[in-house]
Amino acid sequence: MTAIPLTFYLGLAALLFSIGLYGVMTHKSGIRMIMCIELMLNSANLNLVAFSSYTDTLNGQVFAIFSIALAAAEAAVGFAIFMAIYRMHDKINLNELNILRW
Amino acid sequence: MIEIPEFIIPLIPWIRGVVGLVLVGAIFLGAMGAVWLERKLSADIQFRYGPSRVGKFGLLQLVADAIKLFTKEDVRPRNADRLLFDNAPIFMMSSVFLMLVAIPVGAVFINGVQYPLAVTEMDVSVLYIEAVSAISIFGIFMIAYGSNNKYSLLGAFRNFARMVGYEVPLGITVVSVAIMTGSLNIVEIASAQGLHWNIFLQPIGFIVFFIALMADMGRLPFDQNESEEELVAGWITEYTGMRFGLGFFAEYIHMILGSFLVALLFLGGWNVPAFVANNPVLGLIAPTGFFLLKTVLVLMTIIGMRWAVPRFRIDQVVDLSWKKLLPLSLLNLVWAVGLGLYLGA
Amino acid sequence: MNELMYLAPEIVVVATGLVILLAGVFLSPRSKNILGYLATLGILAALFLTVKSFGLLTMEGLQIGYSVFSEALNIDALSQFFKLVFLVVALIVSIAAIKYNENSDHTEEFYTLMLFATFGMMVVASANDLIVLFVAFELASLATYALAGYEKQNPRSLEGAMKYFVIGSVSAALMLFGLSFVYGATGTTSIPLIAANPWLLIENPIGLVAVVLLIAGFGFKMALVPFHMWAPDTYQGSPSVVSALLAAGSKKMGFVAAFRIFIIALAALQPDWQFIFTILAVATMTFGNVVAVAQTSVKRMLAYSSVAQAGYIAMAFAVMTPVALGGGIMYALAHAFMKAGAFIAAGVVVWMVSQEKTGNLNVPDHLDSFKGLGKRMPLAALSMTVFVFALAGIPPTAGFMAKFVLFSSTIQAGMAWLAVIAILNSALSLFYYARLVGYMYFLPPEGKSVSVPFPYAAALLVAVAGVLVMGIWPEPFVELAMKAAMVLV
Amino acid sequence: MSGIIDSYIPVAIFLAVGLIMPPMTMFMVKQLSPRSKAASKYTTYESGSIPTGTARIQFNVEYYLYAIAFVLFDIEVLFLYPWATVYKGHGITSIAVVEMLLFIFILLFGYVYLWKKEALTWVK
Amino acid sequence: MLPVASLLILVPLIFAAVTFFTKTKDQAAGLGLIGSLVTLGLTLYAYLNFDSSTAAMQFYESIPWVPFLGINYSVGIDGISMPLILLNAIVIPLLILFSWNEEREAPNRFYGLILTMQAAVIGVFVALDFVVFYIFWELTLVPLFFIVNIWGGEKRAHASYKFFIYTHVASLVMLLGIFGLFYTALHQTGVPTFDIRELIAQFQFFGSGLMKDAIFLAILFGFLAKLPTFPFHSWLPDAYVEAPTAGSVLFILLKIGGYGLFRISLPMLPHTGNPNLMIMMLGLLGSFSIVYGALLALRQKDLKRMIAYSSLSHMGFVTLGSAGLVALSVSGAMFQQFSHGLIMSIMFMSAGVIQSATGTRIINDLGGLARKMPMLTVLMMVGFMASLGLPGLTGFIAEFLVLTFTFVNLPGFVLLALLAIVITAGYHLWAMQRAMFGVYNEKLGSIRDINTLQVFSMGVIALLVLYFGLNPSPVLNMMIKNSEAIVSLAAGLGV
Repeated sequence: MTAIPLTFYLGLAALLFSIGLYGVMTHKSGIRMIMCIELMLNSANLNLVAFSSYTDTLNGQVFAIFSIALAAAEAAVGFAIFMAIYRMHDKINLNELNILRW
Repeated sequence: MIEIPEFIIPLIPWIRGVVGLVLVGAIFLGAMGAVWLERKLSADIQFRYGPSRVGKFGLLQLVADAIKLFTKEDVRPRNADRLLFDNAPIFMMSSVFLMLVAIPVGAVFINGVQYPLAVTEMDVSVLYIEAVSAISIFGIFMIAYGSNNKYSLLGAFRNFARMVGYEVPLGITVVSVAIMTGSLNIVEIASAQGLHWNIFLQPIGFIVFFIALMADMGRLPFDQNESEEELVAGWITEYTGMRFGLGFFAEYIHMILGSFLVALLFLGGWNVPAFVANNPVLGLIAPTGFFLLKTVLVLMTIIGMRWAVPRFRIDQVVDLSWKKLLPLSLLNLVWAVGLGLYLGA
Repeated sequence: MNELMYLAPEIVVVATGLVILLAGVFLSPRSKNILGYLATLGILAALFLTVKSFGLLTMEGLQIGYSVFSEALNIDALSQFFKLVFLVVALIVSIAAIKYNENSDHTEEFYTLMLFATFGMMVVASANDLIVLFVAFELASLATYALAGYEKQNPRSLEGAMKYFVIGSVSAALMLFGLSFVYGATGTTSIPLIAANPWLLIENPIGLVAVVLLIAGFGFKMALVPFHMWAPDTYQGSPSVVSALLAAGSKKMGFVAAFRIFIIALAALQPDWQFIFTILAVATMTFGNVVAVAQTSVKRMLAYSSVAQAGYIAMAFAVMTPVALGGGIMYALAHAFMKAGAFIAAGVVVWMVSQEKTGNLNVPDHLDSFKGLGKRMPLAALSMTVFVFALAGIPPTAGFMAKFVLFSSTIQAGMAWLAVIAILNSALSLFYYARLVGYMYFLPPEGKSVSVPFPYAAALLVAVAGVLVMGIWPEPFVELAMKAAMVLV
Repeated sequence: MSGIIDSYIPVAIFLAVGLIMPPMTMFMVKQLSPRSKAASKYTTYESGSIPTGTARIQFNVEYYLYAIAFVLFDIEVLFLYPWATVYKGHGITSIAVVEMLLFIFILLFGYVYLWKKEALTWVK
Repeated sequence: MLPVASLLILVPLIFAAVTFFTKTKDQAAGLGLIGSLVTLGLTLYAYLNFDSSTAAMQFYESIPWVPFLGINYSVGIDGISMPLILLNAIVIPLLILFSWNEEREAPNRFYGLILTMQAAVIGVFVALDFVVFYIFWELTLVPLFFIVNIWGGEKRAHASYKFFIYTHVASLVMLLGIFGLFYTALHQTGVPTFDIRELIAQFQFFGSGLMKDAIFLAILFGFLAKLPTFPFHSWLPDAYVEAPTAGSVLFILLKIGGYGLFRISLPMLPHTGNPNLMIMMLGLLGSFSIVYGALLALRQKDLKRMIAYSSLSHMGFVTLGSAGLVALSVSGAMFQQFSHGLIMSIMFMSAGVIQSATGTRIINDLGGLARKMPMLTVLMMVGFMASLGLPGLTGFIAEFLVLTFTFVNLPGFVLLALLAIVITAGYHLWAMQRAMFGVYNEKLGSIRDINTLQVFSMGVIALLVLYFGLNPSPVLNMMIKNSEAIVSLAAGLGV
């Protein structure tokens, strides 16, 4: 087996990251936003694991495990917030929420 | 030793993979056998005859069933989501296949050296098996949602609530077992047990694992997702013919693989006393045979449970997992840690 | 066990949090009030331990730091100073929240989250490893997301929390992505080791990518200008005690993390990030002050002012002399007192409005609610006056001393133009601060006079005392800040 | 590196088979099975009565709470896996034990909290 | 020896703090009075122990404050500050007496702020460290801001914000200058210090002339804006006019701009890159202020506004006298500060009384007040005459010294300023004549003369105006040594 070049991983991660970022900026649904954020975090994990493999160090994988845990916790908090909003407004479209503005 | 030609070495994994597909056939046959076994055993428990017309002891009943499934019309409800409805079996089957690839089905001893009969060996196979076994829930949910049927969706929700409840104790008990060996490789865990089966070292862990596994497989008393009496057939209500057959089959294979896991993790796997293993003839047959025997016993226990315990209500199921099994599994973990310290010292 | 001694403040904080969490579910709703006192005690103990730990840092007159837990954490002057900042904020918030949570069912959640957030910030302050830094950063962020939406029935609180969450998570992702590049370029996550191999970063183009991503990531938390959008909404929407924690505490966490990452780890790329930070600092202070002028909601005004203040602190990155860094670090402490106090004072007014059900209930912190506050709640008005004048940099307050050190060092470094911009901004800020004071003292009151409840009063007094002590006797603080700055250079 | 990849080649083969098998089976069924068209056959099954409304119903909030609890606890288990492999034979047993017990201990706080808050009770 | 300099700050501050907590008006005013009298006592103690024969610093105290930055709490009194402290200490108790009978809301704050103001102003006068100096400098803003805004006239908000922001910006610019001074000195010597005298001494060794000019101008800007001098004066009329009477008087006592000029700018001036240019600029600004203020005062209809502009005009003499750089012209400028404080106090007090009695300040609406308010008229006459420079009163001494001795160096500007003398006399007499004499305007209804306390307080000031007009030496003697020191410095460099 020939090894897959590092740049492939980085390119994939960058692509996923960009998709996630694009999604966060364009989507108005809270759930989709959370999914996009997860995508961004996971693309970073991909980066970390790829680097870990190519630099022959383990830190990256440890980092990835921690960040997976944090991503889960983040999603939990995010869902809680969105649920609370949903109960109040019956909607989670962010562009319809605009009480606060200057 | 047989000399392996140089050019073959890079191809070995491919060969293993392709040859391993034979295993698929064997397991399929095993699953059919399990279906037969279940029907027969259930009948025996209830003092019925069970399948008896087709072939000796009704052994050909399954062939008949298969022919029926293949020739039944495939009906897709009008309101179903076509994409999900059609592709859901892929998820269920893939899950099964992916589990299968990592589970050893025995081992042969040549000159006292152990060669596990696994398609592939990986360092983290326990983790891997848990991960891919969870894929099937996607299939279940896709079926339920795609069917656009209220029973299906309710069944899937229940399935989901149950799964999330039992994955955690399952995982923790697996970890408790893994720390005894210091490895996540299921082959190592199985072979390292020797004659100190984990069931003796961690009885609580075994009970938790067994219950959680039953729940994970959706076997009675944990089949709230199907619960024929209230939800018709739960998540699979709208599936007919072979489509139903695939889902049904996947569940049965799941059950067999679960039995393998019990035997591997807690019942000492294929370990036999050294003099047996070192015997050139017995070493080839005995470990695998012993292992399969244990598996079948576990399988029969699982099947027998169906008639011994009534189905739980969903809230009871959830309570059982969160309020009993989870603390018990943590307790077992602490126990395992202490045991490890004691044995290690 | 020696290692645990150095971490005593953190352990106390987190243990208090856990105890409160459990105590809360076993206590009857009526007796939950003691949780607030418990939290306050825990924070005081941690504060005491932190102050005591300064003694450990000097041995035979030499400045020393300790690395504990396999070099994952660093106990040095910088970390201890910022722990002081976070604990001070936590103390003020915790005291004030005793009243805020008086009849709440969720007291234990509030305090636990607050203490966990504080714990996260404290660990960020001493993080010596990217993993630890990121995990602690997220711990604090997650707790504050939940706190921002603490008022589940209040659409403003939820909206603020949601914006904070979304943008905060994106920033976390950016940060993680950036950190992954740093790791990739150097092959290690240990900050000193990264710093030890500067050429790896310089030669590798992904170093620059990492800088950009990290500035964006930390910029969100620090609320620097293009990344500040969440701050006004969240600070306005959240309960005032939470706003105080966010503006005074969580923002500093962004700074200390940036100090560790940029100045220590990415020192090799200084020219790159220094330039970016200079631009951001100028934009931040100018934008924050200009927009603050137009606000009618006091909390929103304070939020923009907080944005502006972040710009001042960010000057430390732009100047990068030891004195400037010390000034920035000292400003962090001063700002903690001032901003936490100001938000608590705003919170007192919100409380008053909600008690009387008069005035603009939709925007309880509207400027109109402050009319005649000097007569209605003399203590709150006086403290608010002290805070806003301190924010404007009027002597003899903490704000003046901190600005004094920071701005003067800017001139020393030959960046007089930056100092001029900062000073002009400071003058501009006086306009909206003075307007607030005007509302409090020069307009007739629109209601009865109210006495400030004890916990609020105590919190305000702590903050006022901090502001004045730092203004009148700045010596120990300057010294500590300079010691902390020595860690960085 | 290549060892890891090698051990996953059979996985890829099996996955491919798993992906292909169901569609192939269904294709065979299509060829073999009879066809008849009746409108009522394609209605959703609802115990014989005419189906009403959509089945895409709202999630019960209870499921959500469980999902969150599951995700969090499962992630905690994630940390146990790597620990399990180093627990034995890496010469750091005492630290590994103390820290993981501490971890579980802290986890228990959250667990007890959830229990007391009745987040783990199905019907409130 | 008492640590007078510190006590002079502390005593009013402590009394102010206590006053804030009093409940009734009498308590507040009484406590304020006691506080200011104690301060007066301390000042007199300092005055009696003051050695006029030296330019050195007396009552010097110094405690390290922030050693890291070389900040010390150092205070002291010399001939520049003593008269101004004296002025403050004398006028504040009289001011409190003067306003004793006025009804106002929140008297505790009113008197507390007055005392805070006194402490801040004295703090500026005694400070010998730039940081201490700046802190008190900024602190003076706060009480005035409140006084104007709470008890001021109709447009008080506008006036107070304008004043606050305007002078705050000026102070910030000054702060920049101070930073420049500090860091350049630090660069030169390696020893951080904020000591005013030390830094001024270091100033001459700075390398670049441009740098010196920039620092000098930045600091000077702060002083000129506070003084105020012609182009930077726009906050003055609004603030003076909208302030309540006591506030206006406090503004008048706020002599910190001029003080800074003598204490800091003049010693620095000879070492700037182009001292002659600086002198020309100061002279120009001074004489221009004199003329400009006088002209504007002439066309005011509002009595108080007229007085405000006249104040601007008079402060021009301070600038002009400083620019003269002759011992006696500088002394004259200092004396002008002292005298101006006294005179303007009377004038603003009169304007305040007239407004409260008649309800208007428009000169044309008044008339013949002398019949109804004879006492006021007498005292006011003293003030007005002193203001227009009648010999025998303090105003004359100051202006005479400034004009005569500045002529030595800057004849052109003096001639310009002389023009203003005529105008000054004109508007003073014109206002006096129309407001106080002539036919009584019956629309004003029945009005009463000023009360005893007001007579007393204004009377004492008027007597002092008279006394120092006849015998300026007690004050002038204190100044002369310091003026000589300043001038000799300049002369030594051939400026």
